Amino acid sequence: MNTLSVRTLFFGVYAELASSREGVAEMPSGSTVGDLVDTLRGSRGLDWLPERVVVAVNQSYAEIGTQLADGDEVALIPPVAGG
Amino acid sequence: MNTLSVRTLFFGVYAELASSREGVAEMPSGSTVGDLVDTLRGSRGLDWLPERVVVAVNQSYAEIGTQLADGDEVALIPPVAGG
Amino acid sequence: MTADGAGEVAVETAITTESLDGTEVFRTLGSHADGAVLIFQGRVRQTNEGRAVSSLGYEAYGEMANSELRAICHEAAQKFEIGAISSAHRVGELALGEVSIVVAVSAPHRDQCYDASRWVIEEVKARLPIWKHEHYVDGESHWVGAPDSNLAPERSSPEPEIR
Amino acid sequence: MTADGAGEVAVETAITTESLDGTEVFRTLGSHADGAVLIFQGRVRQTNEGRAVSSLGYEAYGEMANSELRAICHEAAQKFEIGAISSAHRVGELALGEVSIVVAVSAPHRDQCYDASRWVIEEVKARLPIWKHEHYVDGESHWVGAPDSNLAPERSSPEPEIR
Repeated sequence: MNTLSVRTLFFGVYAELASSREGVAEMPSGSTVGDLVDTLRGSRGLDWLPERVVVAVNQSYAEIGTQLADGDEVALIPPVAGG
Repeated sequence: MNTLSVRTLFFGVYAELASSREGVAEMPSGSTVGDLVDTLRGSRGLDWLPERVVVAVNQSYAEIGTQLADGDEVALIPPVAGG
Repeated sequence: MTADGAGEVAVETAITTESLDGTEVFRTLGSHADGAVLIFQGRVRQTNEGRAVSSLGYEAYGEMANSELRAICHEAAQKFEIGAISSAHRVGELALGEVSIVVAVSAPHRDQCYDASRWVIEEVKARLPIWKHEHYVDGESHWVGAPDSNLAPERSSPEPEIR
Repeated sequence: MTADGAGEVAVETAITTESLDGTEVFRTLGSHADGAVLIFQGRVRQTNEGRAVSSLGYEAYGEMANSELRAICHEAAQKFEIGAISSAHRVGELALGEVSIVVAVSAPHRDQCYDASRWVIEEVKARLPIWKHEHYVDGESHWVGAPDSNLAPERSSPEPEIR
């Protein structure tokens, strides 16, 4: 296939800023986490995303270069404040 | 008065070695903790007392040179093991 | 609760909406090989960075938060000589004084018990995907750690321009 | 319990024959100014220095032990930024797994909470006039820390000379 589809999740302040907790993004096959973040930042109006955004793929922290696969769950993780 | 009388207390292994938990010692006025310990060690058969014995007078740790007063409560403190 | 063993170390974790205090854990944690038990509670404080807090909301990325918490506990079990570890994080709305996190560790000796407990708390604060929404007595609210406080969208009103 | 204040720090101590666990303290310790609570339990371990322990007896110089414990807690209240401190030491005969000591500290921040808790335990072990009589599975017993183990009078039998 030429595209892949991932589920995007927003939490905390990101969910408020995005006015959304969840979405779906279609990306070209071979896209990385970084590609997805750039796409979200540019074309979806999420220009407030910080330069170094923390991302989890399928519930594990991922690098910006991690390749995405169709069906991945990609969460944008604002600065954590548990404890 | 020429003598003073103190109450002596023994705990833990000291009580077992002394076969006693409590006693009374008469000492010359002006005696120190060290004088009392020497007397106990020599004349009362408590020769097993270690060279540096820890002593509390009236429920506070005392120095070997602390002067005794009539009516003091003097406890011989074996190595502590609380906690 | 998610319970399993890391080697011989009993590990239990939870992300929960129910109130926490750790007292149940006190009675069941550890074995006769453990001479030390340490329970840490984090509680909602009435002030944070000088502002009067009225309550807190914790939001978690639930499944990931629990798997991270389990990973932290398993790592602690490998780094430290401990016998058992149990940790739970509360989510939802919490009033002042309520317990947000419990970290309970038992170990043969106290040194390792303190070190493991301390390490787990620091890892939790660095890694657990949980976010804290502070509500202030003055009516404002704020996502703690949000990259720029101007981004916080729930300011109830702009600062008054005229006094 | 002996309760009083060190400045604004609530201090409670006890030397007690009753069983301890610290769970009551968890519910009452600290104020809304304290974001961290730490409870340390010392428990009777099944082994000590390689010997299998069957039970322990703790003997205290009762009045002095409590006044020393209070002194330690008050010193902790001066050395560390804490909100409240409560400590109790058990005396009498204890079975394996029973709690011998509880040290509970609350503080605005966790650093001071851990540091104070740790400091109190070390001071207790160094200063509290309490003695521990260990009973071993092999029938012997020993006062822990007795200056020379040959002095321990309760050895049930001499070492066998011939095998």
